[in-house]
Amino acid sequence: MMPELGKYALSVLSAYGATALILSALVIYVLRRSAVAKAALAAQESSEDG
Amino acid sequence: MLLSVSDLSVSRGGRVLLEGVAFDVQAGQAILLSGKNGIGKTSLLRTLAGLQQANSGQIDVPQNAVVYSAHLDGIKQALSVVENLQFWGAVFGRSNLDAALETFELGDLRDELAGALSAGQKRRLGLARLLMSGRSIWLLDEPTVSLDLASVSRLSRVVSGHLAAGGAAIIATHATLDLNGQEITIDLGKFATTKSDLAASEKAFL
Amino acid sequence: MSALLVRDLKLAIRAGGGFGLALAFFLIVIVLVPLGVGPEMDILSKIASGVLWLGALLACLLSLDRIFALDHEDGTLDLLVTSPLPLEAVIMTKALAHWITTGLPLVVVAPLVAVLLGLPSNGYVWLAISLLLGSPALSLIGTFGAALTLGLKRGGLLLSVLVLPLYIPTMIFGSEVARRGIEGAGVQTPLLLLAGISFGTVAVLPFASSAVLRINLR
Amino acid sequence: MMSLWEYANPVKFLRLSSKVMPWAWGVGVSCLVIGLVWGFFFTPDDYRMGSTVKIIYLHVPSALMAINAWFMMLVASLIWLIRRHHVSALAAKAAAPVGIAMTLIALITGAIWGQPMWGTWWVWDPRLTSFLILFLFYLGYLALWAGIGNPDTAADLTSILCIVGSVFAVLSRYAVNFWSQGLHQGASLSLDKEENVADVFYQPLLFSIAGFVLLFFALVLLGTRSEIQLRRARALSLRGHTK
Repeated sequence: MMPELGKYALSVLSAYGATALILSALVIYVLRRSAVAKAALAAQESSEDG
Repeated sequence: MLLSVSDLSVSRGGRVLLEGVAFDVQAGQAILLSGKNGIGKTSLLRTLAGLQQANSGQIDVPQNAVVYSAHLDGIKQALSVVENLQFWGAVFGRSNLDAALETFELGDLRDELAGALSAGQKRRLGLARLLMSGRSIWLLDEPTVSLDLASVSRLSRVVSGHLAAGGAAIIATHATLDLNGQEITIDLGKFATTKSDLAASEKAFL
Repeated sequence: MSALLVRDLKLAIRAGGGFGLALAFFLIVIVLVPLGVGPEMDILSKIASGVLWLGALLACLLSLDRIFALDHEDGTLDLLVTSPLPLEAVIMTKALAHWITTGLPLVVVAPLVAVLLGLPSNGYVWLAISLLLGSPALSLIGTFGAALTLGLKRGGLLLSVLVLPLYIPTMIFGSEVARRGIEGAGVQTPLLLLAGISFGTVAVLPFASSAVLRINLR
Repeated sequence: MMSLWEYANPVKFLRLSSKVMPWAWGVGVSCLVIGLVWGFFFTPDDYRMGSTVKIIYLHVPSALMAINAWFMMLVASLIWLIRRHHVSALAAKAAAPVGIAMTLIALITGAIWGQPMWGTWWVWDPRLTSFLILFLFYLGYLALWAGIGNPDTAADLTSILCIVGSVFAVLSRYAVNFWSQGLHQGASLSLDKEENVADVFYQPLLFSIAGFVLLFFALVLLGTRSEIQLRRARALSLRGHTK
């Protein structure tokens, strides 16, 4: 299943690995920021009706 | 009629402080703005001076008619009294240096470094700058701060002189200034917003 | 405006004005390079023009965040904005004052200090010319950065992070003029581009800076 | 018909963007997966570059997005300064982290890709250097956003910085080309692959580009929503306190 990467295997895999790392860090950052924003808004809106 | 304000609303930090502010200023007249701290006196003066955009409303004032004097006097400590005044004279294209020095009794301090002056003397130097500007409408923000009684009465005399010469003044102050009847006191309390109104830019998010 | 220029120059020269600081910094940076890179003259002379340009650039940067801060702290800036002087002219004058107190002296001092790095003989004149043509851009871009970071807590550091990337074209063309001057190659292209950037910034940046100042003083 | 500017109203934008979000994520991720899996597993090696050609599916899309993200921020900044639409200012703020991540990916994959040819992990090749410079511009932009408290002032100043910065970014791009000629060794391996990409590599590349674009769109959409929600919370607290 794994394609024969030859002598450049390390380069190709490290490129894909680094990209996966950065992309997941980015997605986590954006998701966490969204959660914080939702929580802040919910807190304000609940104290608003409270 | 030198300056007229109609239906002006002033905001600070996203919140509207004053609303529906309206008054006119005739030549020879002074407006004393009173009201508790933080009600918006400084914000109103800064809006009139053009440093800050009004939330809404209208200010009719001729071009280059206003001179603004804030809490901080804009004095360079490393320059002498004369050099400070000469600079502002050059900026406003005026040269009545001696008149300003003499009015505020700074004559004997003329070559003193501004840094060496007392708070009261610095204040007088800051106010002397107004005379150098030759502008008709004075906007004064708490001018009597750190002035002793003698200086306050001198300030009153100077402002009265300015009014008599056809000028006008809008002064935010807690002290009572005797401008021999030329002054009208406006309590900003009646313009203060009771309900918590937000500036336009913040309201977009509600 | 001339009154403002005279005042700024007077303030810079007077005690605590910090007139000589940028030059002292420049000298120190240049002295540090051989201590870091090693004393071999053939290496030093190869990197001399680039290092001298970098040192001049950092020296300009150093003296920038005081350009508005002093006037902001004592209220002069508010009064200047409400004075008859157009704000763009105030900014141009401030940049000119910075250029006279920092840019010009560097044009004179850099060739002298270049001896420490063994700059090849025909490089001196080109180094001076490139600095002369490039330093106005350094002052104006720096003034723009100083306006952006007016009144911010960590303004000085933020100023460097904002301004240094904007310095890249000027530095590349400036040190290229010096390097080609040394090799005797044609300096015309980088020289024209360097001058072009400088004149472009002189013409346009004061407007951006005054818009920024008005926003910051709101 | 709801004109485009209707979406500029933050609250309306929140409602509408919630409908678009699932599609953006769904289609984006699937395109990305298809592109990468197809490119990684089902394409032959290149006769010159061997298997490192597979890095093309990361480097080209990320490089594309790094530049277009800044361009999008420039347009959003102009819209904010001219039309005072909060959504565009906040969209620019949300796009910056995604842009800087894409620049980083482009840098790293570019360096790794060139490594076998150059024998070292970094070479001051004009294209890689201009991405490094773009990275610095992103840093400055994000630093300015973080440095200013008042949101409206921050939006104004970062917009002006973005406009001025764009001019200098273009100047730097040209200067870097000029500077590398100066080194008298031509750009050894120029990394713009579009022209000589054989057909078999091209289809998966299209998929992964589509994947990256939609991923960027989804992340910016989510980011903008968060910024609007934070601003709404701030406005509510401003109003709340004065009651």
